[in-house]
Amino acid sequence: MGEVVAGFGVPHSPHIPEQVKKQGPSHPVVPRYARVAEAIAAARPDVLLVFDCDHFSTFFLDNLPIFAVGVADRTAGPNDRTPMPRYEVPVHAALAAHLRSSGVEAGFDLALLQDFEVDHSIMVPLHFMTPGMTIPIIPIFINCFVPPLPSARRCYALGQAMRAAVESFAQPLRVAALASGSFSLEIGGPKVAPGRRQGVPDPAWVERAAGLMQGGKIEQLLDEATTERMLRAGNVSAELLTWIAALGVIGDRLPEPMQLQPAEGEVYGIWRWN
Amino acid sequence: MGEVVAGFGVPHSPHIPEQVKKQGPSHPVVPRYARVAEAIAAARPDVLLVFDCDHFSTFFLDNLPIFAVGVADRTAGPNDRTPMPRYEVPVHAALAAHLRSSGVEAGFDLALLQDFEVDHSIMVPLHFMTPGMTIPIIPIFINCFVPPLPSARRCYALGQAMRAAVESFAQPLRVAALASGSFSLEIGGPKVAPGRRQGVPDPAWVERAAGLMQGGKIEQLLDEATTERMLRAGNVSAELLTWIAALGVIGDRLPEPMQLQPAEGEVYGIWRWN
Amino acid sequence: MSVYQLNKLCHRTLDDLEFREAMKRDPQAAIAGFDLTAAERDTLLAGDVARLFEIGVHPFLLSFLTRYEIFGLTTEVYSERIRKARDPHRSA
Amino acid sequence: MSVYQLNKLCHRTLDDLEFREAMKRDPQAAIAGFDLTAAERDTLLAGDVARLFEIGVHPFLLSFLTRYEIFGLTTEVYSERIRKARDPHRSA
Ligand SMILES: [Fe+3]
Ligand SMILES: [Fe+3]
Repeated sequence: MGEVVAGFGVPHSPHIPEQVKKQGPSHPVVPRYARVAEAIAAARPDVLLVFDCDHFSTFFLDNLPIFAVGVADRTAGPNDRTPMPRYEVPVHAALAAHLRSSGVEAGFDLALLQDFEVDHSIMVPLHFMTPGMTIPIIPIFINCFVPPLPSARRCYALGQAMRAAVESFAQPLRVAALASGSFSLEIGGPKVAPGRRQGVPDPAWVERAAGLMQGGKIEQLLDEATTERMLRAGNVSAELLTWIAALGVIGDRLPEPMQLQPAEGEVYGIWRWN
Repeated sequence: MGEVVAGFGVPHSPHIPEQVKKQGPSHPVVPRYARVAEAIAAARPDVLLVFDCDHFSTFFLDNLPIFAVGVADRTAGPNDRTPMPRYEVPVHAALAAHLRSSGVEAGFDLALLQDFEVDHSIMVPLHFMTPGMTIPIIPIFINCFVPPLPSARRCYALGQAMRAAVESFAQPLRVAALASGSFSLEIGGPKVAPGRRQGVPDPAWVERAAGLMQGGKIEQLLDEATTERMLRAGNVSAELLTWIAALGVIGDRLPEPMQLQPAEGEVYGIWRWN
Repeated sequence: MSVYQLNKLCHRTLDDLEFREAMKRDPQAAIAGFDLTAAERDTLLAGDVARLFEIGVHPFLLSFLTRYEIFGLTTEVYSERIRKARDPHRSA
Repeated sequence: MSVYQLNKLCHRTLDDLEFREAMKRDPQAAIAGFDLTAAERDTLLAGDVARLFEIGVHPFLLSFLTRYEIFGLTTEVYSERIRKARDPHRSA
């Protein structure tokens, strides 16, 4: 019987590893990631379920799944030319296969991914938080970039199905969920900042969405986080769906006080109970 | 407002085009396909929704969807070295995109397929029935080969969602569903016939499943067509799921008397009402 | 399929170093291998990213062009142009 | 991942004519490029299709080996061997 023991959420800007390399530990993201890293270490997970939006790196528009599960013994990355170290990371193939089978049985049409690498959206968080790369991961991909997107409610239900599958797994594994994504970010679209290639169009939505999580108001969050609303906060802001899926795994527990950077569109969250 | 006007189901043995080329119109499959071809012509469809199981030709195990919709202006095939003419066939991209969006909104996690060719399972039926390749198709792929498979009930519900999407499409298109697959067939597995690479392990299941369709007993069919039951009829016998999805499009109408070849594991079906 | 081709072209600019160099050296020759309409080709060569966005090129992919300053798209030029595009998801 | 590699090897036998010829000419050399365990390599070279099926190679893909009579797998040999495999879905 597997057990979900904690949940986490972080952003994943691809520029940060290089910036931190230059600037050192005085860079402001260092303590933010460190705080989550400590919580991950304290939770002692055997496996990290990583909810992720691929950035056209693992998948392209030729064959683009809505949801996919990585089922393999290991993966590597980043595969998108992000300037940072290249890592190999183990994947828990047996639990991954069980999560996928259970999900398909529960009516989630989860693509099977067996031969793949992952991009900065997984590797940047691991680089800062688990650089030893000793905790096996299971990447669960959600299409957050190419409408039609899955609804917030469906992503939450997927998380719930994954939790049930963890609990029906034969081995007594400690499993934590990790969401990776921004709440407000525009890349290359009309809402970029003047003179920039990106922008943070909607800091108020960052506070709103994080506030609903902070208050445990999940139903309200699922109502408000429509595709339309998320895309008003920026064209890659539906990365929030990774957090919503992780919340499905976590259930109605409340997070520790969240670290909010509304001006950067970013949030760091820790759910711990065990 | 699109309209579903008919439904059809056929098998797709890759050896048949070459056999018919040698033997000519006296080959027994010729009149079987011809009867369905006449019904297709009489239904005057503007678009054919083709429910198909890919045979590791369009997809491989690296990135294998449960369900996928082909959204493009055209496709071509066969892409699997089947000895037969190569064809290009138009795809109705606008309706395909609408079906996919509507399906995703209804909770079906349909992969987007934009750059693809198709194998004998689509091209053999079209070769015999619509060799002019003038009717645009929309391929809807179902994973029938690599367990976990989607349940019969979920495939039927997918068909129902596709029907609703046809009816909500802005243009007044006449749409027919075409299922492609065998009811009992083992390829390369323990149930092959002695001295052969394939076999038909379960002619009785062919009669049972076709009989339930003939009698309009869809609920009973959905109950009986478990993965376990279908795979007992042969390792590629879950191609029946393409028929079940097509039945979701067709609804509770009854077929014309079906052509059954239980010893070959095959059925030809025609649903016509308009 | 043309929009798919445009998206693919943008992606290749990130992913394929030889293609990226060809795009910098001689964009007209580099894009010849893609199945594009004449209008799409002109829009690309003009660096009209607002128009490319409006016909459906994904902005994340489009931004690869400015990352390597293809078609004269410095960050400033790119930003100024894309900010004028019609946005189906306007900020509140 | 090894079963994935075995499946891929079978698929390449259909799809890649040069590889297929190499498989006919010198199977041991041809399979060297795949990430297989020693046991998997031996099972392959022995044409033990029952065992390959039992460890999870997809039978549809496995049958490509006999289509081209790789590893001495004539249809008769293949059929005789595979019919002895443990079948999780026995006929009624
Ligand atoms: Fe991102
Ligand atoms: Fe087939």
